[in-house]
Amino acid sequence: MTWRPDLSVKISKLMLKNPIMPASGTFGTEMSPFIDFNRLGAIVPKSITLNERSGNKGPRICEVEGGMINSIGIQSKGIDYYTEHIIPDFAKYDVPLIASISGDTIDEFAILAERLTGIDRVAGLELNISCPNLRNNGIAFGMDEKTTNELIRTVRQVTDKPLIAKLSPNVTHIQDTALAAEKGGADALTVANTFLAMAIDTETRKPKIGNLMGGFSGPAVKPLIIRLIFQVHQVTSLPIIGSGGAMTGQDVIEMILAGASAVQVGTANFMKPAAMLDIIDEIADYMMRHHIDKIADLIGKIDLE
Amino acid sequence: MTWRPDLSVKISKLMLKNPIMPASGTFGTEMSPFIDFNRLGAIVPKSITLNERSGNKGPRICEVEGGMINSIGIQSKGIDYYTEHIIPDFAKYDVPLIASISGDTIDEFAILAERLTGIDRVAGLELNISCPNLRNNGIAFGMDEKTTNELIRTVRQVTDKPLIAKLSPNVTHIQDTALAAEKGGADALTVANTFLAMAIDTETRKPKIGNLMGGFSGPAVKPLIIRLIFQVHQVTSLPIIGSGGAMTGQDVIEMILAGASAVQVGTANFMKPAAMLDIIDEIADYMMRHHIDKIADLIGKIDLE
Amino acid sequence: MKNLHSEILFNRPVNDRYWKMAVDVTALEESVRPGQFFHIQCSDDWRNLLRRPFSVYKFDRRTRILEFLYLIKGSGTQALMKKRPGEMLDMIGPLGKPFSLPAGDASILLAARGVGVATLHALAQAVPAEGRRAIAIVSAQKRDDLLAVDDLRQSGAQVYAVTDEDGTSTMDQVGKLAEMLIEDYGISAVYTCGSKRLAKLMQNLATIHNLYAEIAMEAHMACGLGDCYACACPIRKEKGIEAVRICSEGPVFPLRQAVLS
Amino acid sequence: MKNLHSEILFNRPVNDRYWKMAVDVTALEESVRPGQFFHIQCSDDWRNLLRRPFSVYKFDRRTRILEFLYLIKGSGTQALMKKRPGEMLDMIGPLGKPFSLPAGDASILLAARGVGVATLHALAQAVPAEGRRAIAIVSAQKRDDLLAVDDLRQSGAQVYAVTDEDGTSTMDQVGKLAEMLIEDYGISAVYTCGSKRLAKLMQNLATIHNLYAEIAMEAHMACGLGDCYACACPIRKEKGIEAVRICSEGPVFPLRQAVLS
Ligand SMILES: Cc1cc2nc3c(=O)[nH]c(=O)nc-3n(C[C@H](O)[C@H](O)[C@H](O)COP(=O)(O)OP(=O)(O)OC[C@H]3O[C@@H](n4cnc5c(N)ncnc54)[C@H](O)[C@@H]3O)c2cc1C
Ligand SMILES: Cc1cc2nc3c(=O)[nH]c(=O)nc-3n(C[C@H](O)[C@H](O)[C@H](O)COP(=O)(O)OP(=O)(O)OC[C@H]3O[C@@H](n4cnc5c(N)ncnc54)[C@H](O)[C@@H]3O)c2cc1C
Ligand SMILES: Cc1cc2nc3c(=O)[nH]c(=O)nc-3n(C[C@H](O)[C@H](O)[C@H](O)COP(=O)(O)O)c2cc1C
Ligand SMILES: Cc1cc2nc3c(=O)[nH]c(=O)nc-3n(C[C@H](O)[C@H](O)[C@H](O)COP(=O)(O)O)c2cc1C
Ligand code: FES
Ligand code: FES
Repeated sequence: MTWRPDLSVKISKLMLKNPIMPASGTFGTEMSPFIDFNRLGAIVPKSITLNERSGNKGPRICEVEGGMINSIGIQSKGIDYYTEHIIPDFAKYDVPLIASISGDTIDEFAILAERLTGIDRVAGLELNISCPNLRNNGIAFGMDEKTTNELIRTVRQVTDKPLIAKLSPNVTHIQDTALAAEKGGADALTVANTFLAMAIDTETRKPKIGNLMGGFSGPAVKPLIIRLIFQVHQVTSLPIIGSGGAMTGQDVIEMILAGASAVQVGTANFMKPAAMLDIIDEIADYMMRHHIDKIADLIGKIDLE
Repeated sequence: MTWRPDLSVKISKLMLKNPIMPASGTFGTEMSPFIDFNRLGAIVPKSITLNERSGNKGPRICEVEGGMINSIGIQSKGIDYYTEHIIPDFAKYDVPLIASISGDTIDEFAILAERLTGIDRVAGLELNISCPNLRNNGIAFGMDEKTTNELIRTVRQVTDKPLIAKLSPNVTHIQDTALAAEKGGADALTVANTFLAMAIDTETRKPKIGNLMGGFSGPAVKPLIIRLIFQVHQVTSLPIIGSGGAMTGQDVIEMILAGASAVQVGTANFMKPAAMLDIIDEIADYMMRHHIDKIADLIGKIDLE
Repeated sequence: MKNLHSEILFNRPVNDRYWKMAVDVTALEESVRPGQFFHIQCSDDWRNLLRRPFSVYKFDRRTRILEFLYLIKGSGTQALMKKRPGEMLDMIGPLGKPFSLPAGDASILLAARGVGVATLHALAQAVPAEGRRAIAIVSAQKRDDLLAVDDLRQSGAQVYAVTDEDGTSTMDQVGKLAEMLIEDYGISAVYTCGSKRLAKLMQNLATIHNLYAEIAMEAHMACGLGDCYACACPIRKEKGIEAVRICSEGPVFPLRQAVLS
Repeated sequence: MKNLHSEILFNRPVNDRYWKMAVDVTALEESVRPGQFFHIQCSDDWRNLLRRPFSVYKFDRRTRILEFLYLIKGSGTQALMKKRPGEMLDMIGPLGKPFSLPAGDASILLAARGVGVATLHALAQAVPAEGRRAIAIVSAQKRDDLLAVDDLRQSGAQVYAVTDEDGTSTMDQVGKLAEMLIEDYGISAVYTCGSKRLAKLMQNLATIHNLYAEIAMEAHMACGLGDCYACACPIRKEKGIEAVRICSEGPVFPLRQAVLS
């Protein structure tokens, strides 16, 4: 009668009660009046940097058809504040906490990873290697296989926490960076960060983003992300976390069929603060309608005849 | 009183009465009941191949949020039919005809270019180097700088017609392929072809495109195309033809501000067969409202302070 | 062929899955023929960017009122359902090649399944004026889905309704029924739409009984005009199998040309 | 703070660029204070994915009717304009830090330009209950845009309207007018919204006259809650200039902290 489908999935050593987690940068404690955090598969707070950063100049976001462009610039209070305030804030929830870390150099990533490894409440690390960095002329680490490999290898040496590499979609062959991350020791891959994009206000002729370019997210990018997830799933058996354009339970199912084991929800949170809970319910409905017992059985199960 | 702004632009040796032309594959003679072809800046028929090709299996298109995915597979009757029927069909219009050519090998491109060079009515050639080819494991010529350079260099040797290279957007650094095309002898660049994408029907679990993946076009891709046009415009002084997501006159102005000299309209034709004429009118309205005499003065004029 | 903005006269449910809509097409000079379709903008939301093709269900030459019968399938038809009388419908048409009738005044057989009946209804409606009679086999999953049966009868057609629910719609049963009708009514032509299995059956019967036969085909469309080759499907031609455009070379094809496997 | 689906009571033009909308917020238990805003889903079209922030224009504690005054600017407000009474408005709020008043019962000065008056009107409406009086300088390009002047007067405010059209709105003139009002009415606090130049002027006057002063700021927002840092703008703090979130740390800030260059 009250049979409920099994939504649990495994990402490396992490057991998630369902595949839904927030995308880094789109989620925080201020959402607690709208959503019971205990119902989520995991919690991913905003990316943290070693030192305090004030972020980019405004406008930091603009709306485009079917999505938005952001260039927040990882405004952050630094790792001390993070370990003293952010982690304890989330510690009360019975949900694995995945810390997203970001840095301008490989060393910064390693220092952050080392510091967070000492903290029990941190269940895993997501490496945001897909945002522009200072060292390499504005090019993200994740746009180059060698750098990706070196970065993950370095971080791998200082931590035994599950390492999730968040890949950049702005590449010719994502398979190459995916394999570079795998060889470097990543335990899972997030596919992917935002797409580099730009918009111009035709009335003022000024860029709509203060920082000129930014990352494109929202429903418009989903067909690109489905393709990227599928391509990555074909070359590696690492678990994949889909990220980009998930607005409904159906979008999540599509990502899972393409090869994702879990899915991050970002832009949808801005439209509807309770979006993640609705999505979890829609997944369960879909499973019941299709008589699917375990969501894990659907991973990569696109029917190619 | 009846002052009309000057919409003319130059693409290499081609003088266009306005910046609007159809995107290859989305336009044909069947649109003539809806649109006066003489009002267009140029005409670009569907890409032609050397031999007859039957195209890909269906479904060849699917709708996605804010756009569509297509995988037509360049169904074509071959070059003989093209020179005997398609070119004469368009010859009656007083508009430069740009022939889009496509091939599986560099030689095929060269043979096609040579044959079309003998035809006066062909004003220029657009090289569709951005569709997957057989030689290189499904990778488009335009995804690799060396191949791009070699292809254009080879074609350049057999023709003196203006050569327009249609770049692939599915690359890490479009600047590299743009420069490779320029060095190969291209006279202009189309930025860009469609984005590799995929969609899955969650009810049947089957891919929505018979050929699994296809090219993503429509309003959703505009923020990516604006960024690509801007990046290409920064590294080369070759004229750029924007292609991707132009639905309104405002979209065209945005592309021109980013660096485009002309703009191709594709998906919009399917929504509104007279879309290109409406767009031309909207451009003129914008210019009058902003007291802009010549559209050419706006090219690349984004205000970066 | 025109891009029309036609006033919606009514738009109402037929049952819980099907709707009927009527529009005023006085702005259209040309005739609208059975088998043709209109390419319709269901909403201006960019979730439904592309137009959707819908067959002529009914056309009144005198009042120039055009009707569609449509199945609520996805986001486009869900949006269509929300249109109110008095609103304008953006549509391109009439498009495509219509059905044709062989010479003579013999009766014709229509074999439709599901919403395929929408296309064939227009034909049933047209034949009495040619002094002929239409006999229709209408197949559906459930009795509730037996669409247009009353409309068909009103147009003078003789209707045989079969359903999965009643266990009367197996290919075996429909084959026997059709054989009987072909003989009893001296059928000279068969028309089919809406099911591959049904089409295969009719293809066989048409060969055996040497009947003129046509099929109305479906494919996802972009332009609807013949320019983009989005809708191309395999069809058996003299030279072998070719990919032809359903929108402009069809949607109606000789049934023997249909590739049904 | 709640995600409400509130019934629209009316939605009508004030002039050709501005509209007023009222919604029923009986579902909301908490109080709604001047300076706060609601984050509103203008349509479910994916051309307007993000919510838009609108200030409380008027709030009736008894009837729990909430009003907004809004400028038709782009696609979001164009969609908002099309909503009909009886439809539901999806909004999150009340959000943000409200205005605060210094102790005492001295009059306060409001200096607004354009739609900035929407935010300050809520304050004008609230002060009489505190036994104070609001004096308002309302600046606009054209006389037709002099918004809310009647509403302000009805709320008991003394209104000075200036326009570019009349040549009465230069910073020089407004400065002199404000100086006069500050002295004549014994103003203890200034509130401003809608123009950087006006804010700068008030910043100077507040320093000179040692007045309590606040500004309501604007920024593009995504979450509206304080989670995403989309809306962060530079603000002068003790330690120097910091990027603070307009949505949750503002939109109301001490005027001296505003970075106005
Ligand atoms: C020539 C022709 C005549 C038709 N006549 C009728 C009719 O009279 N009544 C009726 O109910 N249906 C008819 N159809 C099918 C109708 O076009 C689809 O049911 C409709 O497009 C579904 O749109 P949707 O957004 O509701 O569904 P979705 O499944 O959400 O559509 C997604 C996309 O797929 C396309 N698509 C989905 N199914 C079909 C289909 N069967 N054929 C073509 N494109 C499809 C849609 O156009 C859209 O682009 C006809 C199809 C063709 C080709
Ligand atoms: C705290 C606050 C209170 C506000 N109160 C009011 C009010 O009471 N009445 C009123 O008319 N306007 C108010 N605004 C401005 C209002 O939010 C914008 O005019 C509105 O978002 C424009 O949306 P649009 O789609 O019509 O315009 P577009 O220019 O098409 O909007 C495009 C995008 O830019 C954003 N945007 C554009 N202008 C602004 C702006 N000034 N502030 C923030 N985001 C903007 C939009 O939200 C949208 O995401 C307020 C803004 C803030 C920050
Ligand atoms: C406002 C905003 C801020 C973001 N900040 C971060 C960040 O700090 N670190 C990160 O790895 N990704 C960041 N992202 C990317 C998201 O985590 C996510 O990968 C992306 O938005 C795609 O998912 P969506 O389409 O569901 O939004 C941000 C995205 C947005 C919209
Ligand atoms: C149905 C369809 C067919 C296309 N065929 C071709 C083609 O044959 N050759 C080519 O170079 N580009 C082709 N394209 C790409 C378009 O020319 C254009 O670059 C792309 O659609 C982006 O523009 P849009 O967003 O305005 O549609 C095709 C696009 C579509 C939608
Ligand atoms: S839909 Fe374009 S050719 Fe048929
Ligand atoms: S809008 Fe998200 S923090 Fe202010």
